[in-house]
Amino acid sequence: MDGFESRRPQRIPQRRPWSITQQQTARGPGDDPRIGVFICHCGHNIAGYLDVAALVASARSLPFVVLAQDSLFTCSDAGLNQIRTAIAEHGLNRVVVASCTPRTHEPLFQSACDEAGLNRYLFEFVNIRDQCSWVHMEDGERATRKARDLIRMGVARAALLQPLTETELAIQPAAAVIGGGMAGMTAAGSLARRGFSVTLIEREPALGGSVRHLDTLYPNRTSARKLVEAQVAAVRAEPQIEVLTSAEVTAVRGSIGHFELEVESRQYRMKLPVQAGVVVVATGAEEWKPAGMYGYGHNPAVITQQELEERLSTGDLPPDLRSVVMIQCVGARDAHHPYCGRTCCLVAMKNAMILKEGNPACQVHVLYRDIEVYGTHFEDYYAQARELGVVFTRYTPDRPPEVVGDQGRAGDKQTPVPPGRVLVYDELLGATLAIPYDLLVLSTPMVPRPGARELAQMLKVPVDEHGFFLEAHVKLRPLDFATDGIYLCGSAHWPAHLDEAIGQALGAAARAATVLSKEQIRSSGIVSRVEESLCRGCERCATACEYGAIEFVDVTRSVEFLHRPMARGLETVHVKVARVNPMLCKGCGACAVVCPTSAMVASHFTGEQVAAMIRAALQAPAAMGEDHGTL
Amino acid sequence: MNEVLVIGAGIAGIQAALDLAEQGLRVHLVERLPSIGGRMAQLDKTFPTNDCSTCILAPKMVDCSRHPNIVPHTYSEVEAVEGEAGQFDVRVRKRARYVDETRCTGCGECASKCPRKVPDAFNLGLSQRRAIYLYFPQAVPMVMTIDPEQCTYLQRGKCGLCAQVCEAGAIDFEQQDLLLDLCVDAIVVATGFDFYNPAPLTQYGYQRYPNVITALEYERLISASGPTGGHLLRPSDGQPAKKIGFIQCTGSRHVRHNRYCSTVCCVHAIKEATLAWEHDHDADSYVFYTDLRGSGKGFREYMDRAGRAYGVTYVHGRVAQIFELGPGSDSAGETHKPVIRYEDATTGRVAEMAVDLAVLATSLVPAHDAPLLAGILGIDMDEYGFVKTEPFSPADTSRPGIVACGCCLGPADIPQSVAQASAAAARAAEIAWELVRPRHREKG
Amino acid sequence: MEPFEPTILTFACNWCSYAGADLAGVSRIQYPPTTRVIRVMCSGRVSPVFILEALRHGADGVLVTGCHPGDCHYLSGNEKAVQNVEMARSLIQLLGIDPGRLRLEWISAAEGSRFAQLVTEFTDQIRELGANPLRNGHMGP
Amino acid sequence: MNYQMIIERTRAYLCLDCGKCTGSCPLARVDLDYSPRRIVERVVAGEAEAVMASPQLWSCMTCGMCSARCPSNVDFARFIIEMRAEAFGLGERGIYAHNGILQEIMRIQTLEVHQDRRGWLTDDMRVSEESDTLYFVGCLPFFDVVFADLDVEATEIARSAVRLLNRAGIVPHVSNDERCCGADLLLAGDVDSFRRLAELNVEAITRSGAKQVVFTCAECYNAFRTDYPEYVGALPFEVTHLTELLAGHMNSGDLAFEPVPGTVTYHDPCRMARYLKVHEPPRQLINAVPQAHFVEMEDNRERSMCCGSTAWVNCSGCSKLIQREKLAQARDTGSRLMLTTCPKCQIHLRCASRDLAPEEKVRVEDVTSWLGRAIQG
Repeated sequence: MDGFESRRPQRIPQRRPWSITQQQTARGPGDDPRIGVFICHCGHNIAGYLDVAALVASARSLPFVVLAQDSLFTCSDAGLNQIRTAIAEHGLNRVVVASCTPRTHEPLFQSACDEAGLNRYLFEFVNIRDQCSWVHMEDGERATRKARDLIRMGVARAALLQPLTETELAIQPAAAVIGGGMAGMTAAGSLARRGFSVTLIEREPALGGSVRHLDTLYPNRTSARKLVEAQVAAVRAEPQIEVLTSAEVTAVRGSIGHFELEVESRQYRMKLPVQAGVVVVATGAEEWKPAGMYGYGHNPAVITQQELEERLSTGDLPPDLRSVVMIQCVGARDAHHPYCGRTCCLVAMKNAMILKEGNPACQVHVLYRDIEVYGTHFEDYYAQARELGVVFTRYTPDRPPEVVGDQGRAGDKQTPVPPGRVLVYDELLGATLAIPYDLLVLSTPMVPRPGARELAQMLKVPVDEHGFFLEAHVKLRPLDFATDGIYLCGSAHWPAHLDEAIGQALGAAARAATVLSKEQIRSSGIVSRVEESLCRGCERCATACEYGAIEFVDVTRSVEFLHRPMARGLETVHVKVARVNPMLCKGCGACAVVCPTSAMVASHFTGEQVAAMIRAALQAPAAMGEDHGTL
Repeated sequence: MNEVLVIGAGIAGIQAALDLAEQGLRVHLVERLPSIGGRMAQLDKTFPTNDCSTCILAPKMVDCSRHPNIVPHTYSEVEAVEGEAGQFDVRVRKRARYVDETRCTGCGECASKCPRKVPDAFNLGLSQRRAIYLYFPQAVPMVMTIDPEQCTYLQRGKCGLCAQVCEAGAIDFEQQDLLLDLCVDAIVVATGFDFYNPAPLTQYGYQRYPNVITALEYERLISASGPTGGHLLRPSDGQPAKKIGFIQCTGSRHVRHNRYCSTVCCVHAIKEATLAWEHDHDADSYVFYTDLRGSGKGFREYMDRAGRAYGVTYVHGRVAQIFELGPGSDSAGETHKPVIRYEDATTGRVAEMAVDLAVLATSLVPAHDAPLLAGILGIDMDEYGFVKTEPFSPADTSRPGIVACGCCLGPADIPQSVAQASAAAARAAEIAWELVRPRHREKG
Repeated sequence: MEPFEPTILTFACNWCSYAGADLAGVSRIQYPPTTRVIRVMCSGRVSPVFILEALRHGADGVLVTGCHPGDCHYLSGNEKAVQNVEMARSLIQLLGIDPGRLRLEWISAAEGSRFAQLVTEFTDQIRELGANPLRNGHMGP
Repeated sequence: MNYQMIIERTRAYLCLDCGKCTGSCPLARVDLDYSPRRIVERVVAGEAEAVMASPQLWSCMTCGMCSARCPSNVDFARFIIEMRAEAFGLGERGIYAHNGILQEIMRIQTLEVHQDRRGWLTDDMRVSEESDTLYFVGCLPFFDVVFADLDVEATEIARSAVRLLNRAGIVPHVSNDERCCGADLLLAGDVDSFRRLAELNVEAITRSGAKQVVFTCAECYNAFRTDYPEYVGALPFEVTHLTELLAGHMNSGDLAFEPVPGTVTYHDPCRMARYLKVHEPPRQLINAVPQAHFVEMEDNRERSMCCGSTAWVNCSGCSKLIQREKLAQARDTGSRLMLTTCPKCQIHLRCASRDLAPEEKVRVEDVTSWLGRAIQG
């Protein structure tokens, strides 16, 4: 034996057998609720402040309560046994425990119900410790009165609880990865190594994405071409990966477990269906072109970093460059794009160092606002660049650099022209520098690829105000979309260094694998459901739903109608009704609030259940003929 | 079923464990402290959304503790690792809590009776706890721990009040450390970081001046669940702090301390300044920076907004020194007021600013026992003492089968750590899967 | 005569505010036993009807609590709560019920003391207003 | 309960099983399981409990088409209302639309409230507490809040009503003390709440000294004229619909309308069409507006089809089909503006129109607010 089980604590956290699928229990309520109430002393924690005997007596007098008991620790094995036994012996079909907080202990008691054959959603928790005995230690009498009200509320709700089903859905163990750059290839590779089949969809004729346009990569001057080639070879060699190049997603149907993508292949000149259980978005980003800024577009000596990169890789640069000026934050942190481009500082440093190493006599000036190199290695990289003699000059946005003279010195080697200069006010120096340039390189931020918005609409996932894909949660779900089954990595999310993009791609693969690893997934029972006959198809619920969990389907109804063609007798009309995908619904209940006809029901927190609690809370105890105990 | 060890249960370790467990792997989650949660549990809010840290972390902690595929080993440490990918033999020491985890309900009755008060490490010594304590209110597991160094009974055999009041009978003075032998396919290292102790930077007067505190101490002060109930009070006199100076790069980007950039401090300071404003709209904050760095998603907009609307002023210039207002100074009656001296870079002249509170953005440094753990795991560390990885292979350490994520790799913010954690989970799962795919693995 | 003891119905979202109320307990922060908490998954679930229903049945105050703006576990549920509570507020104003009996507050999972303080403060506020006049002559289901 | 009483009061025992009611019922056309005849027959046959437990009990819109056409003069609408009252006593409820918020608003008004409901009045309007004429506003201020998403412009009806009354030389009293008329509660089985509201209203109006009460809402008007006398006794004041009152002023010359060009049609609300049989006054007023081209719908006056939903219960996909039909009838007139005299018909039909394709949309407006624009120029 591996001793695994034996080492596990027995009570909290609550444990279930290793099998992830839990036992479904069919037993629901009978005709009439038979409620058992179990009141916990929690040692001194409750019993030390509240009159538990009085609580038991008053609970016993409540409607539908057939049993009320107390115990020293309801969460102990003895306490749980007491519940299990009582369910069997007294034919309980609802269980109420009054003790601590559902946030930590609800699953424990739900499991006890499960084990005794009672659907776990027929359990109701009443918090008389954290929100009662512990906060009213000085006034046991009023605290007991409050606890009695809370128990009455719990019992009132319990009487209306319904057994809920946790829907199971078989998962198609395949992934579709959209975007065949480094991120997409990495994600596809990881999923394939995990044993899942992957369709990798790339718009361009070749895999590799934006890294294909680069020369070398920081921080170690890896050849971009070699890295891409190696990755492409690995992807091509992986039998589990099907690569579709010159292919674009044109439609997406389905949801987690069963997506169907329609992919238009220019290669095969046809639309191919791609089936997948999950989708990974890795469509990348591209360099923004600063048309009209600093002479870009009409002055051939003004280029972008990516254009410099291409020239470096083709060797298409004059050998006698004497002065190169790089301007950072062109179109970033300004009215064009309010954000920082994240990668541009390092790109500039790397290219500056290459220029400097190739020709130490060449002056390289980097005009920056803030040097965005964070972490360990990048900061060193910055130091290296300074060491090599790259000059960093800070400018402020209210006095941006200015280009005078229309042409760089390298513009025409035969006939010298008056040199172009970049004027920059160095705030830290308190002076304006005039820096001659042969080549002016503009560092611009990455922007979303064209088509990103359309893809987002197809997938029904959001993009942010800049057009980058918007993750489910900025802090804790950076690689997920709010809609389950769709994941995100690389610069499609936000400009990323290659290292980061690769890490995110692996991460997105892991997130996707959490779904694909299961033969089936199980929803919570607490999901909204639709009473179809009441649904008017107005779509207010879908507007309220953040998770894309509600879709509308056409159903046909036979009607004796309609209007003009009176004599036609029975005819069929199409009406739109809402359907809730229990795999996507998170049970927040927002849809039920906006539904005009009560067609949408927020299970486990229905209007009736809440109303019953409200009434029970405010009911004068005397009116109920309830036993007051000693109060 | 294949098993994986995750070392460290901060947000990175928790995420890695959940991603692995959800892929059907069994996870042993080892945490040195009495509760999972890590550094994030000490934070009040998180940038750039000002999300309440506990609100978003606690559900993940609970998920972790309830997951049928995860066994948390809290108050435990890895002592030895042998073998290779697919067959690591790991020894874990589960330290004695002197409290039976299966009985304790975390009610705290014992702590209320315990006579021994000691500084509370979770609150960085800003408040006191007892010798028997809950690590923090939302601790998972919600069980008490006895500090053997401080417990009068364990030290001198007297007292035992806790055992007397515990109705669950959970106190066990006889409890011994437990040694667990695990066999795992892969190991995820997520041991996080420590904050640099700024004492060597004597020019900032940390610990000499009461109103010079670190950013993490500030975090506890402003946290609603912290020692002052979320009121930003000066340690010297308990008066509200109205003017706050944030001293960036305390120990970072400094060749004699830590030459790297600690990545999170700029936005972190701005968040703390924003919180000061949220608590008190009259509060003014000054952030003294070298470069104002914030290239993460939404960070720059966050910084700009703070500067525009939340009373935050950015001052370019690394602080040279902090003084205290002396007795003979202009503001009579004001004692312990830190005075920040810096070069006003726009004029090139030295300037001084008196503040109520000076907050040091101390570097993120490798965990103090990182070298020890590196030895146990047999993995290479980089020149800064963080776990070493190769470019473009961000999760893999030098030893096959061992992967890493979070701040043990170097300073990272929360979303980076979470993404890295998922990446490490992917690599660990690949390793475990590689072993079952050929289906020739022998029984161990 | 005993001083007027208000009854306050509190709706608390599962993720932040209910956790905040629990934290008040774990921290043993004392507050008046005037409130009865109804847990819902999200403050956005609190339909205006719940609020009116509570007032009709005699609640002296209704406190709706949720995650701070931007913190909602369900992304925008607390924004929906703002709209719903505003609708309820407009209606009770028309009905001549003092809008001071209804409050919407954000309480995070770390704000145990804030929960306690709010209940204390709201209790005092309701004591000022006196008992809900709808308590007199209640009828209907 | 002795269901025999209900059967007798509504003459249900005379049912010939002819099915004229079902054939006339707008609901039965879209809900093929619904048959007024069968409901009556089941109760007559002694299966009242089954009917009480059935959701169908709450689906009837009480539009009265069946009763109007029944060869035996069985009052089916009343039969349903009385059965609902019985079912209500047993704890049965219809499915409340809008989560029951309107029922809450109504029931709160049975209690000790001091409403503040006159915020819609503007300075140009003349009102007087001393007036002999009380304008009964009904739920309009509440509708503006509850149906903000539909932009129902409910209080615009009230503003127009006061302006029109002023123009006709009447300075009405608008009271904070009025309560909901309670009709929707009565129709949903809650007789006790209805009776209480009726008592409170009669008491408040009597106290105000008003001799005449004017309504813009067909439902309120019908409640006062038909139901109040039955439940709380003869009223010590006159009641009239604004359109009736204004139509009476037409010849006096103090009501002259500015031109409002365009084609309009008119939807007779069930209460006006079949309960009170007030057909002509709204039409006279519409026709008095220069350049307004009035076209009748195929089904008008006593044939007018219901707006699809009543009493804020059991609104459903079937309601929407009925509403779609109603809107289609309106489009057939060539008009894209359908006037009515019931603010609830306006809400229900606007709700349905909201979901139609742009080319199918029909604007639904109260005659009162439309006329209000005709006097403002």
